[in-house]
Amino acid sequence: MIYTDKVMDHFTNPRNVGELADANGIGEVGNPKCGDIMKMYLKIENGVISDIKFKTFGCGAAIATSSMATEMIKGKTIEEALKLTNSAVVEALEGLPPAKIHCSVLAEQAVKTAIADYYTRLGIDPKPIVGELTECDACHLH
Amino acid sequence: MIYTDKVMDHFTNPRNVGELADANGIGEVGNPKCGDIMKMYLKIENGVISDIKFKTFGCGAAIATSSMATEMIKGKTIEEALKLTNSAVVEALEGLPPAKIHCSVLAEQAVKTAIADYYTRLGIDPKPIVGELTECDACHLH
Amino acid sequence: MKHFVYADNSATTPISDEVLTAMLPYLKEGYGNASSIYSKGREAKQALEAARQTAADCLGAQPGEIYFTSGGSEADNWAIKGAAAAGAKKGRRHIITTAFEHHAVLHTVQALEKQGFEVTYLPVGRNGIVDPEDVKKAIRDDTCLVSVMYANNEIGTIQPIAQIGAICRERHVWFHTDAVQAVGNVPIDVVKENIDMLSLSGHKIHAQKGIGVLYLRRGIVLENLIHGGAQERSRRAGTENVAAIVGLAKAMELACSSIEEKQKKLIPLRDKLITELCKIERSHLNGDPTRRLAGNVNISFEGVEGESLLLMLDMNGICASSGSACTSGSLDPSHVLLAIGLPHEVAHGSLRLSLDWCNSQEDVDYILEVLPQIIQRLRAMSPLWERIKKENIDYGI
Amino acid sequence: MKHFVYADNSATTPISDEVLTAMLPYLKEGYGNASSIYSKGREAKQALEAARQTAADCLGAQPGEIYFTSGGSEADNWAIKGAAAAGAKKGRRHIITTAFEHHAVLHTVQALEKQGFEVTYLPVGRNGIVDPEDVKKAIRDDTCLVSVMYANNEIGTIQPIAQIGAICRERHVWFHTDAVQAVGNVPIDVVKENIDMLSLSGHKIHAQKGIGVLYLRRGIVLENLIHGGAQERSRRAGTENVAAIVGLAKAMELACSSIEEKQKKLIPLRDKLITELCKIERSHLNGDPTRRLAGNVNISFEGVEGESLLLMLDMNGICASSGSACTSGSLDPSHVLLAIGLPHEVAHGSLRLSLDWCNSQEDVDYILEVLPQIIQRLRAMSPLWERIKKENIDYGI
Ligand SMILES: Cc1ncc(COP(=O)(O)O)c(C=O)c1O
Ligand SMILES: Cc1ncc(COP(=O)(O)O)c(C=O)c1O
Repeated sequence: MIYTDKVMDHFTNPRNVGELADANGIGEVGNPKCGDIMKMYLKIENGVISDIKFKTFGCGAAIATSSMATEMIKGKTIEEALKLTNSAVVEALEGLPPAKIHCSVLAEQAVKTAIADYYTRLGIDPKPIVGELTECDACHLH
Repeated sequence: MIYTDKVMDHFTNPRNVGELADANGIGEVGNPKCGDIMKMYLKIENGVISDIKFKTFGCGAAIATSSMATEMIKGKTIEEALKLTNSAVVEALEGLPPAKIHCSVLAEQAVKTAIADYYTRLGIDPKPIVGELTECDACHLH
Repeated sequence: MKHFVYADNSATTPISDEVLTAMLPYLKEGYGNASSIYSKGREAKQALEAARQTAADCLGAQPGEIYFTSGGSEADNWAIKGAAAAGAKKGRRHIITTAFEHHAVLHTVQALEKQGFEVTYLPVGRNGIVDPEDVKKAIRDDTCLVSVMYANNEIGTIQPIAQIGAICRERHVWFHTDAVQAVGNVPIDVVKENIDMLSLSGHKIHAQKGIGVLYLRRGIVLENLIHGGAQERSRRAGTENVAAIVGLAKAMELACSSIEEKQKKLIPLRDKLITELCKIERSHLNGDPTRRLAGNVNISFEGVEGESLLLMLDMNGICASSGSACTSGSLDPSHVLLAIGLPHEVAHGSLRLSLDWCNSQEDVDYILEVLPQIIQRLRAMSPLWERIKKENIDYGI
Repeated sequence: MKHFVYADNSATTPISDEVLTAMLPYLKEGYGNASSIYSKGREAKQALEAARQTAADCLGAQPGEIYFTSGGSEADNWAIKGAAAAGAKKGRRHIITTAFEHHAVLHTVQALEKQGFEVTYLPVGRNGIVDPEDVKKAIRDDTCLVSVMYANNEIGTIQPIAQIGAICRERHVWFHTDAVQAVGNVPIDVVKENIDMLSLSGHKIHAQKGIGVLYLRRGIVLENLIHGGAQERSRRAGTENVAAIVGLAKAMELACSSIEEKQKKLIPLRDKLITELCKIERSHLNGDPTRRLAGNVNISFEGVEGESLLLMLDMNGICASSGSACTSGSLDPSHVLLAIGLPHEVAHGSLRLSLDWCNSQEDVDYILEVLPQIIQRLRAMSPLWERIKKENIDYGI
């Protein structure tokens, strides 16, 4: 597996690492058994993601996609953030090895899960807005 | 296959090559299909092999064993010549590759066949003296 | 200058100067085909047969029992498929191996399972060592092969091969051992240890990649894996790679004559690493602490994922591995670590450091300087680590 | 100085300077395992994939269709056994090949015959060329594979591969060609020629021994011959021999870009040898005079035995072969020469001279000076020659 310079940059210097004490939307996806957990902390103000942090347990691509995803939605509206696709993350990273595409799916899901949590906290059913969140099936345990 | 120096010497400078116009015992063994024919010419005087020549169509080992066999029995009595075994030829050549041992058998048979011819020409049944001469079975045609 | 530490010698090793020097004449003017009759061919043939003698001597074997192959994987495939085919002819379709073999063995027996063979995978326990008693119990009347590796490639544990060999000989079952990681690290005598078949690979002992040996005890006849020309006494076709073979023989000679010296050098380095790294909170040594290769360190760090650990080590000039090199790109944690009972989440966070002649006390010190910081950094951004600490998770290892 | 003429380039070739130069970095500091994640490994991987691209380009293939093997023999075995196993799953157990394939093909199909496959051996005629009509006629509903070599290794005849490819494609039968002798001598385009599988070997084109390629058209999935690690997209296990692979790619690049130039150089030399040697009494050119490799001369001399001819040539510094190099030590005459209808006694007296870049007009002149004398000398001591002359034997060739 060979990562692009962009991936290596985001792996080496991940943007927005950490936790947000005052987060009002938190999403965690992945499974330690699979070797990937992403946790995103959102601070949403007036429908805008004013701050974002992440913590990731996972491979280089998992860390880099988390970092890139946070960078791509920071300062964006919820609507814009919900449009973030895994392929946009892959593209922004100038590509990922085929075996690592699932990390970008995880990053997309982490964002959506955090937004869903934001709505849930507000007493709003997130499903009509965020859609159904399915378990990532990239990891097939034997 | 790697030949000994002795084999290469007898191959390069074979002793007693040619025909004997006044031969009184000639033996030919082998089969062109197998890639080996040895023909020996003996001049026998007073029970002694006073002269000997050979012609051989065959591999390096075939030529070397013919040459060595002629050298080993030249000047010897018939009795002594009949005692020549293929392994004595192999030993004198300081060894032959396993796949080439059959050449030494051929050389032994060529000598015996020539002596048998000598007796036959004299009207003497060679069998009790020389023994049964069987076809060499080293070459198995498919 | 940036530090560079190559600590992945179980993945592959550089060709040593002596080996390359031995090879070069055959990469250059000594190019003759060893089957050719003229002097250039005969010279190649002589070099080939001298190499065979050397290889045999290193194993306590006879030259006629040595077959050169394209590496450890081919040797394993040939031994196992060949023994299975021979067994099947006598109605014996049961194979015994272990759960933590190299994939060259595991995937081969799995292919045989699809063809109707039955395979028993022996457990290896938390210490990564097969119990000979388990072999004894597993042997059945229809067992055609026992294949147990000599030393494990990930956790370095050394198996009781002589005992297993004695059991198999007594029961008249062929015994194969994948000794790819053991050669040059452990003295091997195929006769004393009752080994019927043994695989080894050049690139683990400073010879070229793509060359190996299958030792086949006199009397064991296997169907060819590669049919064709009459090379290797008609049992392994293909124009002989004389340069690589001569190099392999030189490498075996050097490796097998310096085992003690190597152990003397590496064991203190290994043990220093183990001692210091095990001081890191929630770290676990994998495999028996003493019955292991002199250069092998394998430790799991909870809450950390192996690939990012390796990448950070690489950025600091340290080459290491996590799981075996062959399966990088895979999402699955090492089958070896699962076999010794690690939970998936811990197996993911494992590191193998494999030391060799090239390594020094300075390397060890440098690793000990860099590695704990990396672990700390990764744990600081790991939600799993957060959870482990918060919930005080006990993986029971 | 004594003359030295290497005229056995179909047996093997020296590694060229360019190739060795390309290899050396990977025999030295570039030793990383191509499956390793750190930079030393990634660099090796990059070199490997660049080599795959080059190899693909030379054949008109895609990189994903190139599998590196340990040589021509392994590639042949894998293609044929793999296709047979795939065929058997669909109840197709008939294979078509020719009577004059290399042993890597012939012995493989013979092994399959023992397992219940049926094999049709197509005739090749006195000129050593397969008639595509014969292929067409031989194909049956249960045919799973047609394997016809691209150029014969003994008599150098080039087969109508594109026509055979078209027939096989039309009938939906997999087509394999052993192109070990053709690569670098004949332009090859696997797509245009409808080739499904193609074997080649490095050491015939100035790369190392022990490295080769199996081209597998996209969509063709064969059971592994060598199971194990995930190398070669999980289809051929074993740590990649990066040095040899990089060298092979360089060799293919050089060979495939200089085919015309090579033909321009070698055909006049070849034809001079053929013309002059055929002036020797009772000598016979084997194989088509023009549809043959630019450097191949194969002539039978009645009344002479091949091995002694070769030894005498060797004593004069000339390296040549009789039959193929792989079977020296055998007592049987070449199956190729028998397949084109030579009687045994004539087949025994055959000589192959195979020319390449290293050869010159002077070499040809020297051969023409030495060879007739040797023939004369051997005939003078040959009782077979005596008989041929006396009985004026006509072998009808
Ligand atoms: C036509 C042909 N096929 C296959 C081979 C086998 O190739 P290798 O020696 O690389 O296994 C050869 C040469 O030996 C050959 O000439
Ligand atoms: C234990 C073991 N067996 C087999 C192999 C395969 O050897 P090779 O890469 O030479 O095919 C390896 C290394 O890759 C190994 O460590």
